[in-house]
Amino acid sequence: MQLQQMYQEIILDHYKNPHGRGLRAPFDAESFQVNPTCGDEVTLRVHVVDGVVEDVSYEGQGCSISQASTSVLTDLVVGKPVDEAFAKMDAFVELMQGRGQIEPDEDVLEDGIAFAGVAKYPARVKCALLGWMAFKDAVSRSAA
Amino acid sequence: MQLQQMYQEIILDHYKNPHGRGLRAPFDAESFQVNPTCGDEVTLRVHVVDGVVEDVSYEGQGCSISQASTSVLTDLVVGKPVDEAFAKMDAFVELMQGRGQIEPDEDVLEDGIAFAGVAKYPARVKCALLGWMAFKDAVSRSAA
Amino acid sequence: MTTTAAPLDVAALRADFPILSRTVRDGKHLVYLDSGATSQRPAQVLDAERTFLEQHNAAVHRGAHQLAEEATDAYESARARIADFIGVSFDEVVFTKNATEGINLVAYAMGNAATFGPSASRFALGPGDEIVITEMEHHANLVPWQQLAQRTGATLRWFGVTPEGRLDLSDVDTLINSKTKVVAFTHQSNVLGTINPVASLVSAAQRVGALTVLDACQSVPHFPVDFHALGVDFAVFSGHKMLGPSGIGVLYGRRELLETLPPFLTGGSMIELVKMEGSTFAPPPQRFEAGVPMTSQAIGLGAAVDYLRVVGMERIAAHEHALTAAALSGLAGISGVRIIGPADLVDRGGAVSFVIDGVHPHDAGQVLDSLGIAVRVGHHCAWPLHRALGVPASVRASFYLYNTLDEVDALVAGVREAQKFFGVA
Amino acid sequence: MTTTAAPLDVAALRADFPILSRTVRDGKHLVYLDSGATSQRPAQVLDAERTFLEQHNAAVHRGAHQLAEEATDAYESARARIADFIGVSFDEVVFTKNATEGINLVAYAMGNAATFGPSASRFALGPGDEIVITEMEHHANLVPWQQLAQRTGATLRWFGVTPEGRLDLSDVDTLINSKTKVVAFTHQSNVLGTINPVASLVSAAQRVGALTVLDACQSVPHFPVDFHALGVDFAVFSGHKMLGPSGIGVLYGRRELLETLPPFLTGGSMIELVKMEGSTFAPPPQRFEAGVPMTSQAIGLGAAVDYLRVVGMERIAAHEHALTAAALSGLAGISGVRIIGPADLVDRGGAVSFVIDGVHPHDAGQVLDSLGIAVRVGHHCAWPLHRALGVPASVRASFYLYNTLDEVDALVAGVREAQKFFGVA
Ligand SMILES: Cc1ncc(COP(=O)(O)O)c(C=O)c1O
Ligand SMILES: Cc1ncc(COP(=O)(O)O)c(C=O)c1O
Repeated sequence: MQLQQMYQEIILDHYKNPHGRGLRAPFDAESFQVNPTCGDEVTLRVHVVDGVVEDVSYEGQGCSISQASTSVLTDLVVGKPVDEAFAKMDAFVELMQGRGQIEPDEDVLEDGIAFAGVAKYPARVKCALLGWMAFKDAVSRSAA
Repeated sequence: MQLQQMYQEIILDHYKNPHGRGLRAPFDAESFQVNPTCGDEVTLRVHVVDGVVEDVSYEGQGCSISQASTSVLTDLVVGKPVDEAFAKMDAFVELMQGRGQIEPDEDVLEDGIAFAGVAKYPARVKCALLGWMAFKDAVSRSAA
Repeated sequence: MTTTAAPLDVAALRADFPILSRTVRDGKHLVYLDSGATSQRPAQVLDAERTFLEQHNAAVHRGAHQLAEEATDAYESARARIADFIGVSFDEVVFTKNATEGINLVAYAMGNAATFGPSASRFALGPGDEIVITEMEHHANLVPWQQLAQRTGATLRWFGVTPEGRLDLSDVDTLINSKTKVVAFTHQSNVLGTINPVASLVSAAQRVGALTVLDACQSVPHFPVDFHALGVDFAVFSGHKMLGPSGIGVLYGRRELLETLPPFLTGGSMIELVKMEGSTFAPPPQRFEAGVPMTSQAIGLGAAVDYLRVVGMERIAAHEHALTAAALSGLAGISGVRIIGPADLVDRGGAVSFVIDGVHPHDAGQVLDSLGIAVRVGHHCAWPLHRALGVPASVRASFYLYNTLDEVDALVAGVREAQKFFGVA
Repeated sequence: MTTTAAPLDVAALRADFPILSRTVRDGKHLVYLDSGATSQRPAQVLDAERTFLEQHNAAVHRGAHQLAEEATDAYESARARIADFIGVSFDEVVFTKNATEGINLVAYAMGNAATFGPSASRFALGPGDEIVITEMEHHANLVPWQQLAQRTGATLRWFGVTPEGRLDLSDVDTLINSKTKVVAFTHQSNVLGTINPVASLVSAAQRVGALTVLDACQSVPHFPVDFHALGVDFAVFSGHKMLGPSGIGVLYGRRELLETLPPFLTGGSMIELVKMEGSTFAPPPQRFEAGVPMTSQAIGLGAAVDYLRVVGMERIAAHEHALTAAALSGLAGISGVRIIGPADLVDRGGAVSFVIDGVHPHDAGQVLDSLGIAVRVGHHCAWPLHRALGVPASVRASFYLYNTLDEVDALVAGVREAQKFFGVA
């Protein structure tokens, strides 16, 4: 059944037990992002020290895809240099915009590869990217 | 040929030799009317004495239909009580909006019956009515 | 609304709608429960447009050749039939591209009144004046008024919504007062299905001399509507929600009002006289139809209205009533499902929105989609309403003449499936 | 523009246009010379729309079910192909209902800038500011600017026209000055056929920091146009003049400008966040597409662009060039006929307008119509231009890819016939 392809176990696990959830201090910048078609929203904070993502904290409401992908995001970027975090972001965005034609690299995206099936549903791609857009925005504000 | 049906000799005669043309004094009211689709225009004056249309004078530019029908108008209404002139107008308007289905009454419309063929061409009906609209407007202003 | 009319032969009707026989998601039969967003089109409407384009197409109101005559006739005949369908006169029907444009037209024209001279003064508004809407409006009947308020300095006020999804009219006499210039509200909520009490809002507005604007997007397609009988000043609806083409909508305006309302879009065909120094404008409805219009779309909407009339609006309403009853009771039987909007059938149309504990609407929609069931998820362009009711989003099933009780059963079963999939049942 | 491309196989093309094989006025073959008003549609465009409606129709950008996905993909794919056709990026293409709406959009959005905050200040205008247009504009690119001037207190100024029907640019440096906020002009006159010098007007505007708005209604359908290469800030055109559906047009806007231009029509799908107290707006192009859009019409316009691309815009231009040459020389050969517009072929497209001594244009049109020849008569929505050239009205023949030299001959013969009928030859 197609549904299982989209909702991989990994996604449902992250949805039920999100990592890094909650808003924490200290932080350097915060970003609020919303998906205007469905009303999903996320508020996400980053704490960057010496070019390294020390912490990402967030809260918000949304579907399993948006919640799980933000949870995966924290796993992928916390403790990483900003460059590397952005490289992962680019890989994730590419995967999501690939309409299911792109083979994800598990070394780079870890649990993020579970979203490969979501890329086949254009209306859900925005869900998967919501937290990442907030991350990108927050980091660029923290640098400003 | 259809054309002859529309452009009756009577119409072409009035077009080439319009009756009552030129703007004259005395007059009680003047009306300017324009056909916005083609730019045809007419300025028409009425002189009403004791409820009788003493004079109608006009100038303007336009196609054979609009010019001829204004010429016919002067023949039909000058010297007539306003009531009777308006009855003729109603008969003419009815004829023109009848899509060629109405049998005109020569006793009422005289040369005006020549426009029966024009009624089959919706885009030209406005041409035929231009002078009449000016007449109606001018008389109502003269009464005000 | 009577429910005694002979029932629809839905199977026969469905044969007119080619898309309803397609399959989705690996061979699932399409169960289209998203007509509140846009309806499907019967072959009769598609054929009418195509015949026009293959035989009579020309620019309307602009040419004197035979095609132009035929095209103008077809276009104006459609206007007349549509006017008749909603109980108004043909020159009270203005074609717009959608209902959204219709509301913007009224809002902008009122904004233009300030610089349009004394004939338009009754439409002008400024600081101290008030615009009244409701919290259950679609964004289309909300944002244009916010913007008009922002441009003119007028104040926007609104009716709240009760937890049951009805308008809270308890403060009607303070909300609609001598400062009120316009009262804009929806006939039937696109989320809740609630049918609002038009008569009492119209009389409250009339008492203070305010204009009324009715959003009839979800009423005209679904039950008999007569704007003269309702007494509203303006009303809008969209063709695509009533079996007609996209890209066409209607603004109804009372004749006396359209006659003095300033123009909105300007350009060709809406003028009387144009000089470089200034222009004057044609009488309505032409004054409000600038440029080459939605020609074949008007013809298509005319055909849609013919189709609806033959089927019968009373019968359509009765049919949707039965579907709504089945959906409400089916969903009420599932624990963890909560209806957003009236739970009963009083003054209620066929939009059924709900939330499922533990399953986000987007996820529920995905499960339904995988079963071939097309519903809408999100805030349905009524974000403030969702906020007022304390839900970020909802799932909406919306019905039309071509839906069946089996499809309602499929929806109910699909919701249970979603609960199972997400482990909440 | 090159004229060396292989000629069109017009007979084969004509087979794609069902309407061209019909007869009018008692069995006369239709000679359709009114494409400047609206073009006819090939079966490919009709089929694309119908296939969409029979198989993929749904509300775009609103649903998560399969039909909604397919509809959104089809709609956005059309946008991308249309963008490519005019040399711009997909997010610089805004769908409007016609070109008229596109110009109104820019004019109203500029009007809205006054109350939209500092981000929009570059668009704001008021007393002391100037708007420059030309005397050869279609009403669609004239009245909206008059109205904007009236609403804001800005001053409208304009370029005159020479007796030959060219823009009189002798006072360009006084007309376009430091007070100028916007310069709006047509690419090709719909009456004269004149192609205006876009580059010099754009550079004059850029020197003073004024925005440029190009009316490309009569250029995009007829020859290759690249808005980035032209350097204009905004441009508009209509689908129905380029083999596409009625009810759809395009506004092109340079990305940096669309990003800060205030919205015009407001409602669903163009918002970011809506609260009762205020709203924020989506990025372009969505910001400018309120409500359910002209969905199937966008798909139809996409198919039209595909069709034009396969035929080749260079070849279409060359073909029309040949038809125009034949018409100009044919008409020049008739005494008593005067061409309105350039008599030569330099910077000139396929609209040929003329007057006949002693035969009013309306009457000439009627004679031509009785012969099956469809032309336009009147002022063609360019009334000030006609006044400037001293004629109340004119007859216009306008050509497109499906017209033939035989049809030009029929036109010329028809004009002689009209002279005979009215006794002036
Ligand atoms: C030069 C020009 N500008 C603007 C328009 C207006 O186009 P539309 O009526 O499709 O909005 C036209 C056509 O009528 C035109 O020829
Ligand atoms: C109640 C209501 N009002 C307004 C609209 C806007 O209609 P459209 O998008 O066709 O302009 C809709 C539909 O989307 C609606 O349901």
